[in-house]
Amino acid sequence: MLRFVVRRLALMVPVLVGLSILLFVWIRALPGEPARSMLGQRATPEAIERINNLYGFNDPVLQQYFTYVGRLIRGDFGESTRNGDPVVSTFFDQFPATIELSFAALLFAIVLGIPLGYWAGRRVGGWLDNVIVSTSLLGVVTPVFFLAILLKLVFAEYLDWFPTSRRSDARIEATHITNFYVLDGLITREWDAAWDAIVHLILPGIALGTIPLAIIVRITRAAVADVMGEDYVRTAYSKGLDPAIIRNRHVMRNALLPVVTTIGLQTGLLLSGAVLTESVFEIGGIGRYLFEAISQRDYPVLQAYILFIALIFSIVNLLVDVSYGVIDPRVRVS
Amino acid sequence: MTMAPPLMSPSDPMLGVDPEHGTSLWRGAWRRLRRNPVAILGALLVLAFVLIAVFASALAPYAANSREWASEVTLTSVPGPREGNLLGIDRYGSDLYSQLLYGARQSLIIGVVSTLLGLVVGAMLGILAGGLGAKVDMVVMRIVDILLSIPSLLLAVSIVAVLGQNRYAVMIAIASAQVPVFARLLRGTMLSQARSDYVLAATSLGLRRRTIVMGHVLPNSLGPTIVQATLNLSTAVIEVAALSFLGLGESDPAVAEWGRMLVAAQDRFASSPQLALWPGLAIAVSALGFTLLGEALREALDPKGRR
Amino acid sequence: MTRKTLGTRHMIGLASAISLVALAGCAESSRDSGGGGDDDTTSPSDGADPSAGASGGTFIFAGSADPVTLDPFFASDGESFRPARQIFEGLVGTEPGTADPAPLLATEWETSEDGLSNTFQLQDGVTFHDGADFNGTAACWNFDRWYNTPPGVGQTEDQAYYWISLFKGFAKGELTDSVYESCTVDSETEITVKLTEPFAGFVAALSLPAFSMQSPDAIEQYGATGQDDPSQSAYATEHPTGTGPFVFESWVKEDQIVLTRNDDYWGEPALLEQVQIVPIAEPKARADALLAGEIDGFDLVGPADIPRLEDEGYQILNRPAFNVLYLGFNQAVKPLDDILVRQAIAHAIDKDAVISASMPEGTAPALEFVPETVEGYTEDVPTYEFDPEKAKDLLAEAGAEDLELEFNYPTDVTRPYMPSPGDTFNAIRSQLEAVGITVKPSADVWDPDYLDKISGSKDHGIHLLGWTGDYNDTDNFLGVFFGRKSSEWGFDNPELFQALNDARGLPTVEEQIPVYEEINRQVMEFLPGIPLASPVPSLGFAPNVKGYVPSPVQDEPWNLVSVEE
Amino acid sequence: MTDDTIGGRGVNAPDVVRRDLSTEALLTVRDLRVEFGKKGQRPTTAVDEVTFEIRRGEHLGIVGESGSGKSVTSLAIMGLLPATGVRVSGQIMFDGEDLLAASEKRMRDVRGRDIAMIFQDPMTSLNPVVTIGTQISEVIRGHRDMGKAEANERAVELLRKVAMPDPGRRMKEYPHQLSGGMRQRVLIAIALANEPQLLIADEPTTALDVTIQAQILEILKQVVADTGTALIMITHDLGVVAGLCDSVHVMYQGRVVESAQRRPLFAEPRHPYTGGLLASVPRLDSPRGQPLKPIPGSPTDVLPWTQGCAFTPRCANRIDTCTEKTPALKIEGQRALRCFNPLTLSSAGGATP
Repeated sequence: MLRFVVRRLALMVPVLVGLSILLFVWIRALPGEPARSMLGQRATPEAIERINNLYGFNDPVLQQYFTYVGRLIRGDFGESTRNGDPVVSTFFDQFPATIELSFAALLFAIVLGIPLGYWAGRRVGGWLDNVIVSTSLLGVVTPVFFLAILLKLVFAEYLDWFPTSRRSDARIEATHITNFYVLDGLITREWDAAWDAIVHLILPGIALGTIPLAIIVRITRAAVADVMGEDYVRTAYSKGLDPAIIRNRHVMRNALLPVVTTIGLQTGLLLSGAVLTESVFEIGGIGRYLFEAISQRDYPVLQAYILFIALIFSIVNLLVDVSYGVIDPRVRVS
Repeated sequence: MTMAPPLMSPSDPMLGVDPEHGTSLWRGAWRRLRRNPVAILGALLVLAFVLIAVFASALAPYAANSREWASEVTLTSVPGPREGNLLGIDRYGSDLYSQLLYGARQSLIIGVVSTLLGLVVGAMLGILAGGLGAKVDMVVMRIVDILLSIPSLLLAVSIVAVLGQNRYAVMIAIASAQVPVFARLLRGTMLSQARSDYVLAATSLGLRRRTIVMGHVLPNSLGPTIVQATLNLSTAVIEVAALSFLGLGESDPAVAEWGRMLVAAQDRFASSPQLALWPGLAIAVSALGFTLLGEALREALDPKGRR
Repeated sequence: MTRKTLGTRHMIGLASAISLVALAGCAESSRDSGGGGDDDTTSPSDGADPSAGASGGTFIFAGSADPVTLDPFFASDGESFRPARQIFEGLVGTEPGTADPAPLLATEWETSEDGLSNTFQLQDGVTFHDGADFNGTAACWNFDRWYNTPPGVGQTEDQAYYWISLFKGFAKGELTDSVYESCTVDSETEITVKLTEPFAGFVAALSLPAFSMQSPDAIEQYGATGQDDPSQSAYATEHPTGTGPFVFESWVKEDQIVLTRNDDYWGEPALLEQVQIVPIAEPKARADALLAGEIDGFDLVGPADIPRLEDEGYQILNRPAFNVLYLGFNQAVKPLDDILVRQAIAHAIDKDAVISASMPEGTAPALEFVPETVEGYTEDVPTYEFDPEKAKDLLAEAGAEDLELEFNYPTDVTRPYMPSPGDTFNAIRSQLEAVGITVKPSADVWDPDYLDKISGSKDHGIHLLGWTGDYNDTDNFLGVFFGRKSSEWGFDNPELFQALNDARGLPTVEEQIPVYEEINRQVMEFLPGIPLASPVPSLGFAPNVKGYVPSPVQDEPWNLVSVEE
Repeated sequence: MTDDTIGGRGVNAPDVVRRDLSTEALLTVRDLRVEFGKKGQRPTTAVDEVTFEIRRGEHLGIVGESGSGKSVTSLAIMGLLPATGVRVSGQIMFDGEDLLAASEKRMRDVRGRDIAMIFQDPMTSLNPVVTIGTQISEVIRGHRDMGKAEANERAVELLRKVAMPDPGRRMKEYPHQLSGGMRQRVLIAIALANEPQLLIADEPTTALDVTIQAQILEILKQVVADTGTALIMITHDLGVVAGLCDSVHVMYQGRVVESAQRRPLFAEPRHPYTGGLLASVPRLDSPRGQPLKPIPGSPTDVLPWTQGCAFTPRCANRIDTCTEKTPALKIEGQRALRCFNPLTLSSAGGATP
């Protein structure tokens, strides 16, 4: 297992190096310059020139790349060109917001998706199956931001059940340690702050979680339908076991294999969705920040963030493979 | 001890190459499709969508992007449904109903072109990877890995940033997100087909690799590809809207494009919800059509529902 | 010559601005009550006694973005200045509700005849939040700090924008040709600032938050050293220390800034116990948050949200417009270099229709490239009435009947002067098409693509752009637009460039006014673009918020604001 | 144990005189009929008119090709047919109780405790992600109030009984670590875990290597004999039946075509299908060079039973009557036969088992 992990981590290196080169070239191929973006309407040709000289944007791309790599090796990811914030610290300021949101979305998708998928998959073609599958399809075809806006309109504005935006209520005093607001509330025992953070996560979590929910429902359904037809399930039934044992030990433990992979594959999807959800709900996470970084040519932020994301993506995939081994003994040995 | 009598069903895979495998697969799929209400609903939605897109100019009471009633639109109010304007006026002063119909055309064109583009490029990568041996496979798949590790929407955003705001940029941006999907799919099916018994049989018959790939492997990869393409059409329709939401897309704000109409209606959601609801519904329904059809196709082509 | 107040000419505009203020509690200028004996405070008759408002409580205000830095010297954006207005004060403030300079930490000032020397009398008994005294030494320390900003990122327009654009240079570095010469401490309550050349806008410029007085002790303790980015020092993110009515408490990035009442404030102490500033990017989301009771007020109300808020009994306050939106012509593109074509377009445009389609109610059409509240504004400029027939004739005369124009506009942005660019584009496009011009829409994301295309390339046709003034200075409008050859306008008019350059060098505002009026006439004759309107930016408040006084330059200290139970 | 009140419907209770336990029927299947079909569609009959009984300790063989309905019959006894799309009628009396009328909860008690089943494919019949130990002990603990440790001990003992090498270690292993023969031993251990009164073995050796088949059969024979369990052996392999069963039922297309004690059946098959099956089995005692005679055609060449004898299309003995009416199962002495034109002794490839 350890060797497997190490090997996989080693395989990540060429991908990340390749990505860093590709990114570097690609980002610099974007028309428009960071200097213009930094200065906005106040830009004069002289001011742009001075910024380009100061930040080295005028140097040959290759030289810029080596400077960049040189700084990377010293652990320096640079500063945002927009506000001068060190990229790493901004990332750790914002990443918790996105993680929290993605976690809420996944939680929603998993907690609801697996039972729904199980019920649908137990009797494929039954009315319950039809209801569940068509509802989940509706979730897939509704644009994320449209769903987010609708949810906000109905549940935050008309019904006033949930807050309209942001991560926390400014009126509630909260101490922030990790920037995971729910966690912070729990650590500091500021229960009202923790609850407030949870309440703020519900609508965005649902909006972002709907597509993963639909996907998890469909995968679980297919997997359960498959497993239900397996001989070992028949064996389990022939043993006269408790239905809960059959469901958990014999059906779900096998059906979970493809589901786990699917959940792992949601990372990219969640991040794309986070760009939109964070915009609608005014959450200061990396999704929206990255979008702004692209539109404003924030080279250091783009380079570092996309690398971080690729790294996280790879690590999640690795975790998926490892968890595969935990669930499936056949993988564990080979 | 006695031997078992040779009781073997004709469907038994051990019987080896089934010459009619391909055609019977499609015939069976067609039979299953015709009987599947989901497929019929999906097909009807798609058909309606395509017909509206093709005959938009005949169906719509007014010209596209006419902005005929622009003078009646203020920053805070938009005329609602009334005589002559079934659904009211859009925020740029055109007939909302007509704009919705013309919007189908935009969505269809963007969806089809971007999916075809993604398919062609993705297929080329996938065939390179799946058909040309381990080294090529390794390199191509690493590239695909890299593409996959960038969130697709951000990739699309950066492509529009390079190519500027126009229809073609949007198409290429959406296609780019589809390339890795198709590449993986084709590579996967090609590799699994390549290991299958009938290819083994064909190889043992001394057929050339290219003949096998072109004659056997590709046709058999077709099913999953068509399924994926149908599903991607629905993603494309939604993705156009997402790009519009981020302010990227057609240059003309008044143009009949659902995503754009939906996004433009956002700030008037409270006062004129119809401006957002109709295009939102149009996006969802057309995407639903493609999704239903794609899902039904998937089930028809692979009745066991395995992936 | 001592100038404490400006002429009464502004009272008309001012009164109209104030009359828009729906608040009951916008009383006298808070800051003057501590001393100085000014008698020209502008209190509307319906003003209630501010102290009648509830004392204490929290006020939550939403801006559109997180600040970049809390050290205002290294900032140039409104969102960074918003907390700075509460924490810091400069030598010079503004008359409430106007852009005109007024005493603040300096009680009075005197400018020498040659305009090169300015003497400021300082407010006595003022302390910084860290307990240090504000006096002549501290004031000059601040001037010296600005002038001695070390070379590096701190010397770019990205950070020390206002210093560079107004004072031109530093002690060391690439830019050494400075307008600033020295600051001398005459006494604990008097300083003299010497300039190297006349600068009529000097005193008005000091009302910019960038030139706020900051605590020397705090900066020496927490400020940046060496090559470090001064805008991100510990001082600029965790310890901003000024003399204002509120004391910095905490800043959680992308979430909230918390300020608490300065109980030792030298002026009228704040009614509020605490204020919070939170970023909410979308105008509609800010309105939603206000309606849901999550915030008490917010800046930059989207025009479409105004009826919704008013219907629910929320207050909309309008800032006196201090901006201008224009349709620019790129004369590098034929036939826009033909004055007849430009005039034809001017006649084709119905400004009132454009305003009703895309700007908040109460927005007046613009006659020229400066708003009414700025020096040098005159109604006596050439105008081009809406007349499509005349437009067609002019086009025919110019031989441009089949005119096809690229029309650039930005997406994904709202600016105070451009609340809804897509709608503005659409309205103008329709009008242009009505006179037979073919319009080719070209949209770009505002920053940097659009700005890049308009100001950085020749590749554009007619375009929407505008400007919000920083302080009351005509050069801050006309000079920015037409002070030099630029790819935005694509023309070379040395005469105009020279006139603007000369006007800027005049030692006093009085001398400048007639010159700028003449330049305004000249510009409208030349017609480099069409000034469209000065849209009024609005603020939204909960019904129980009292005492907020909008200012055209956003000089809005919150010490008199209260939130009733 | 009999309980007339439960199985009251249709059971000729007065006939059941309390006799010696060994001669009393443990399981009686009467007129079993299983139909598959979705709502609104015409159902297809998988099993029809199946009647047989088995006494305690008896070994009964059900023989037929795939699709003959023998597995459906066994699933019907276990109550494992899907709940929807299937209609089961007739009667399955087990120990005096009609299983078809029993609740699902009651059936759970019966399954694995009173009736156990061994399935055909040991490769797929074990859950790949659960240890062998758990898969055995869960059936013990599911039916008895037994602690984990005790159940594990019992599981090891069971593994030892089915001649599993190193049973202690196997407990912690997963199915993929075991060979096919070992897995089938595990399945036998599972089936016998609660010493059921009836064991149904559905083709238990078909999927195994020929060399292993004999071993497994031997183990099965052994443990069944040790526990006195009644056994229903379902197979297409007459060779398996020959070595194991007391009586044999031959099924074709869902119906029993011939039933008899083992010896008479092998010695004198009367139904042409039985004869065909026997002729297609290679035999050590047949003369050299004599070719095997497979049954012509395939099981898909059928006539619906409603229109005549389903075997007609493949039958060498067919006469016109065969396609005119449906043959009934007639009892002739010790034998039941469903044929209009049965084989005579001379024409049948009779044999001694």
